[in-house]
Amino acid sequence: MAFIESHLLTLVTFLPVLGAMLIALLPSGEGGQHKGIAFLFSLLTFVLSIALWTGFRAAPGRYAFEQRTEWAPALGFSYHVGLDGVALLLFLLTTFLGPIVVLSSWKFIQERVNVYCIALLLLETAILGTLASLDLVLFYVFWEAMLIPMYLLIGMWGSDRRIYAAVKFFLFTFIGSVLMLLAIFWLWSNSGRKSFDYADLLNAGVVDVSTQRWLFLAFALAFAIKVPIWPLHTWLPDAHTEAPAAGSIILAGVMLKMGTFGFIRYAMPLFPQAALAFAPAIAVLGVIGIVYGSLMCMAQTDLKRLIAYSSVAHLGFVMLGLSALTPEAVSGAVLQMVNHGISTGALFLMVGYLYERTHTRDLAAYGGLATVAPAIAATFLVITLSSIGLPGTNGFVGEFLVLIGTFTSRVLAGAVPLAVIGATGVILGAVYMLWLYQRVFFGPPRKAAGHGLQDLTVREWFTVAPLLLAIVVIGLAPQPLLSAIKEPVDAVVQRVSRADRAPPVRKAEAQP
Amino acid sequence: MAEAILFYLFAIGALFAGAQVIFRRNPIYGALSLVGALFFLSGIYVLLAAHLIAILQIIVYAGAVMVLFVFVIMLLNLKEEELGEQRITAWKGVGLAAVVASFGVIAWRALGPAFPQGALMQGDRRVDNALLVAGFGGVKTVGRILYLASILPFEVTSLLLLVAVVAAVVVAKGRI
Amino acid sequence: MEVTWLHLVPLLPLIGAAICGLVGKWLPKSWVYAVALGSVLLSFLIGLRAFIGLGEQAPFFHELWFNWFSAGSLRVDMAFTFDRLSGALTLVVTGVGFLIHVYSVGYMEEDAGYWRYFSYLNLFIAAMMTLVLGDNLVAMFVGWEGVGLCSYLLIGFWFTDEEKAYAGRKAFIVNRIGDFGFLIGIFILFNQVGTVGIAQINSAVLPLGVASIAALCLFIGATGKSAQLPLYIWLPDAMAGPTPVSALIHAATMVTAGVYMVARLSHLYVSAPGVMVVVAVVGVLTAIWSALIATSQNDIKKVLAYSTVSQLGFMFIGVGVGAFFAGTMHLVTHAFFKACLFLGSGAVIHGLHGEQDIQRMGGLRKYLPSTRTTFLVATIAITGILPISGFFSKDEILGQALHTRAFSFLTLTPDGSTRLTWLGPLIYAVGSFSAFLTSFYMWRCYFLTFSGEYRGPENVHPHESPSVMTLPLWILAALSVIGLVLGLPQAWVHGTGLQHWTWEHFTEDVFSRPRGGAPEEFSPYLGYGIALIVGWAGWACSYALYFKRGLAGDELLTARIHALRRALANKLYVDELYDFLIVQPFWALARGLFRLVDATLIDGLFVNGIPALIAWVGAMARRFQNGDVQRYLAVTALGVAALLYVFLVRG
Amino acid sequence: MDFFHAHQAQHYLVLAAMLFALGAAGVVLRRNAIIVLMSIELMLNAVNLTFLAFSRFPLVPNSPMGSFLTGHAAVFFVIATAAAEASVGLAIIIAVFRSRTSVNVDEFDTLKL
Repeated sequence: MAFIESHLLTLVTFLPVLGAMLIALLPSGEGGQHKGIAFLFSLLTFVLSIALWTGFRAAPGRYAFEQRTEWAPALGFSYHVGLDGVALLLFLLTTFLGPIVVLSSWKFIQERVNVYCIALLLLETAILGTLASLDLVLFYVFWEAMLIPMYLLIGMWGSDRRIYAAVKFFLFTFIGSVLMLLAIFWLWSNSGRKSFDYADLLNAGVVDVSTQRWLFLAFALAFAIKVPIWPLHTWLPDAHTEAPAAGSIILAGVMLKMGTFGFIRYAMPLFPQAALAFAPAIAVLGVIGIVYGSLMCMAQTDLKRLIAYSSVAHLGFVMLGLSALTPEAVSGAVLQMVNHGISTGALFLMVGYLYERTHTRDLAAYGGLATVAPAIAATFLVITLSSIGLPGTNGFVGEFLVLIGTFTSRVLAGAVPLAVIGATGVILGAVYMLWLYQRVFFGPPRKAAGHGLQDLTVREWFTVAPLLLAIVVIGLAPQPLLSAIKEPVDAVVQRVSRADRAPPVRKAEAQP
Repeated sequence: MAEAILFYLFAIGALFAGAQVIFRRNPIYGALSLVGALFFLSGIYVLLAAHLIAILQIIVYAGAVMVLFVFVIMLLNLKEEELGEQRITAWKGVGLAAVVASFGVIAWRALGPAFPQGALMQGDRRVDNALLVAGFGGVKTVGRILYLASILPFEVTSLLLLVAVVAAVVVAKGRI
Repeated sequence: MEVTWLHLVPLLPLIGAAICGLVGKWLPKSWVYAVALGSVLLSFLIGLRAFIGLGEQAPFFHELWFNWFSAGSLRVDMAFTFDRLSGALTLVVTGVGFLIHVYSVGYMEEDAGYWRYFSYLNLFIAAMMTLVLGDNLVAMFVGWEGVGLCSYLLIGFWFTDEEKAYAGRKAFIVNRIGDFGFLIGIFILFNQVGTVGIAQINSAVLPLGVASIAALCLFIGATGKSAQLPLYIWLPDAMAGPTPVSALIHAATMVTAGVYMVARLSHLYVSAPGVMVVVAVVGVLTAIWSALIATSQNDIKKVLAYSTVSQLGFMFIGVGVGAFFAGTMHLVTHAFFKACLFLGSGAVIHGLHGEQDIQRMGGLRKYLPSTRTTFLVATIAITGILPISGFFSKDEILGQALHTRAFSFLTLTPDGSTRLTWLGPLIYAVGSFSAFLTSFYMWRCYFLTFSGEYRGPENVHPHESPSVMTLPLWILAALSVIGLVLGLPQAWVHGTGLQHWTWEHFTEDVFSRPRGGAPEEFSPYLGYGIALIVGWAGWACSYALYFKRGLAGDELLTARIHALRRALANKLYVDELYDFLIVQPFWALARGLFRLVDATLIDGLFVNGIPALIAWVGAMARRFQNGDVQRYLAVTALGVAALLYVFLVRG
Repeated sequence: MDFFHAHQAQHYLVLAAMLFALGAAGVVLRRNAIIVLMSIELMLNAVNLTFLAFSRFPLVPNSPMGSFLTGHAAVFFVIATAAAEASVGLAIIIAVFRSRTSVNVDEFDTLKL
């Protein structure tokens, strides 16, 4: 037991890989078995990750479930994992969505099922690893490892323009991360002890402010593309539109969060002065994302594309919150990451089910679905409300904290107008989401409502119900989540917002 | 003096035969001219005291390799119309000009005053003839170099030849 | 006094909503009724018990239910305060709400979605109670948005009709515009005071500028929720919902939330006298604007909707001139008589199988006696031709406006020569004219509906509603009469037992006084006289036109003032104007931006442009790689020659 | 330069350059792949000649004898490699001739993409 306890994080992280290996050993014809194993393992991963939640103890400057094993000591990198509150939340979100994703594609995916399941499981491990890493090489490896399964998911099981979307997705994200790799190398050579360890790099700091800026930009570009921040967002609608539902759920649910997570974990604490200097710019881009993303939603005729653009708007809130550098706003931003994962993931899930039934994403074909499929309509309504941030659903708390935190920020220049413009997202969100809802579900039944459209099946209920539950529970009792992230959020806010007062002192000088 | 006469004899022969190689339309004449050129060069090698290489030149080049060429030419047995017309393009002109320019540069450098007048020396004494007596360029001295100083390249070369043999068989056979 | 049971007031209806919504479809009908009605009744009883308990030793009840969320210095609690104002409103909301629940049992009898309906209705009561009881602005905002959601769901209840669904969406979005203002107001106050608690805000010293901006932002929220200019446009469309919903949400309770909020934050508003002017002016403009439109509407519910907007305008006059008690008193009495009117109209519509056009009604007094009587009482109340509840509350507002000192110290010019002393009397004058119009259009509505001869189609046989529907009507009519107690002038009741029941006395400690001070004592009799004259004048005009002539009265009016009436019938083209000025350009902007920026600039130029450039360079380079080995060799030879030149000649 | 008496490197180097130029010209000018191959042999021989010339007349005086003979070793390897090259080259020519019935290099351009 002691072994399991001390290696719990590693165990949870790599459990999906074990499942993937099992699937690879099975003959390829047996689709059901593959899905079964994938489901089992993702469910097991989730169950085990609950132990992470219950066993989590926040402590300043410490990581829970920390584990460190030498990997290449001569080169200065090691297998070093651990969780802080922010990573824990996203970690749980990932494991939570895992079984849902597998279950959601049970019927839709009938070709090359084994490859599909393996890709899903490997993707899960890559994401979990990215969150758990405390070593930059490890982080980078997992970071890039996310790309491959996702690329396959879009490219192999996507719809018509999948190749274009997959290549666009790959190139966009890859170009960004290459610069980040260079910056990581720079940090390594700068760190005195020639170490890739996160804590070492954090302690070493970067003294020269202009160097900090370049490094920050290199990191920020990689993360900004992933988020995505306007104007680097155009891969997202294509990727979402063409990806299968499961791919969209993971993409929106957790992968985009890797970008914002990267900001709060790496780009901001490692380069506090640069982060402080660039905060207004990022905040402005975030606000542009909110307004612009919302406007884009209004111009769409494709269901999935609309929701993809809504992600741009929602993540604009996250970026605004992160750059406001107040505890309220950053907490709200982190919470908003989780919320967006749940609500947009759920939206894509529902849209996936609609697509399975109607085989069209064209809004013009939809209408009157509430008459034929009341359960879909009801669940979709709850998710829509969460997406537009209605109080009582999870979406409200995050948005509210971000906006109020931004409004009261003393650090961010122009905080008040930014918060006010950002708050118009509340109106715009209602405009496009309710327009979408009315278009799809209200009115007389149109083409897509025909063919004896089936309401939610039992299997589908099992995927939707946990999400609905999460929406309501987080909406009513977000405090446990906020308490968990308090420690790292305060640390980041302290470190960055005070960066201009006391420049980081290099603790360990390079040994001759 | 005798060396000079022999040198010019061989040199003119080699150049003439070489010109035949590239100007004869029919490759069979080219091949035979090349054999001739190789013989003349072998003579020049003797003048340079490279006796072993001269022998190898005749055995390996003029013998084995050129037989292979002739064999292939016969095998293909190209007809007159298959030989194709010589085409002169602008690029060929450029290439030729570049070749001539290269030659000019090398010759200018070799014949120029700056070129060092090297010779085998021991102390201040020219010792070439003495060394020649000591077996310079013979089997023994070259063999020592080959098998002692460059044993690895030698073995790699043998491996290369093996690979070449297999490759030639695989490529030319079509279906094994 | 801290208590632990206050959260039950909103929680019980919430549980009821959950039960009805989640499993109501499979429950027996009577169970759904029991759950829905029972939960609201229990809430009402708890509220009643608490209300009786209010007294000297317990001026208010407070409960910290749980800490909802906190981050940094922000702490948001789910906490409730039950004082005299919120307590009275609790009784109104749950009481009227319960009556409307009862009424709905009859009204929604034949609708298959009744379980959904009751779930929404219960959810509404829960949200409204959160709004009323919330002790901080965020909790209040929860209710604020929650009632908006219920309004959206209930307006679009019959969602297969695209127009009704659209009306719901319009209501939600217009409300959201207001909510945006509310949010900003919260931010400003949090930034200034450091907390979102209403009690703390009401005791904080607020600089004029901050208070003004915050109050203005919150008032934007109020104009959205309470349908004031310029955001009133959703309310008439909201009549697409079932009629009991119109009665509960769009007349009695939800739409008065804005008035309640302003009254609740009276300290903030008196700290910002300039905003008080705005509130009062918006109120009076809305009152006359919508009263004008109401005179020319033919849909019975639309008439009542515009009437509601107009009455809300009166309430805002009240709070705007610093007479918070008068505004909130009208809120309460209006809840009684307008609910009665709406339910009455619902009974009419029910009795006529869905007919809403008053041109096709008439003579219904014979067929629907109970409905007619209660409708008559409520009409008297709203028009104020006899001194019952509406008369007193409306006249209190107008009297306070006439004598107000809330902004008499404000100046328009820097030298302070022009003071705003004339604003109060002006509001009084315009308000009185609105009251005249109110009387006119309400009596028009009454006469066209109940007097004269039946004008509807032959095959429709009007019938009285079942007693489950008429009973609430009678109770509400009775309340409309009894409500007069609230508004009796102090002079009449001084020293009697009734003194404690008058609203002014009852809420004495709840509200802040305006900066200019309360009006000096004034005699109400002149005001009463004018009000009676105005009311009867409206009645007389209406009587002459519609009682005597029936529909011909409208034709007569149209013949005289053709253009004006057409404009009024078309709601003064405000919807079209907004559509042309705001909505269409906005969608066009979205589409244009998408095509220009996303598709062309970013994707076309930047994302696909760079690969295209690379491809072009590649295509150029490909011409060199034509597969001709000899050309490669020629180039190689050139390179060799160049290198030889560099190394042998130059080197 | 003394044309008749001086037994010097220059003679050999100029000859090598001429042969090399001839070979290069053949490679550049001729279309027949066999002749191209033979021209390459000619160029290789020119290189060999250079090696041997420098071996006999070293540029750096006072070196031990063995170091000069390295040139001979190089020539040895060149000959071996040339043999290998010729065999593979001719095999390729045969294979190509089979599929395209031509030995003209300017007709072999399918590898360009």
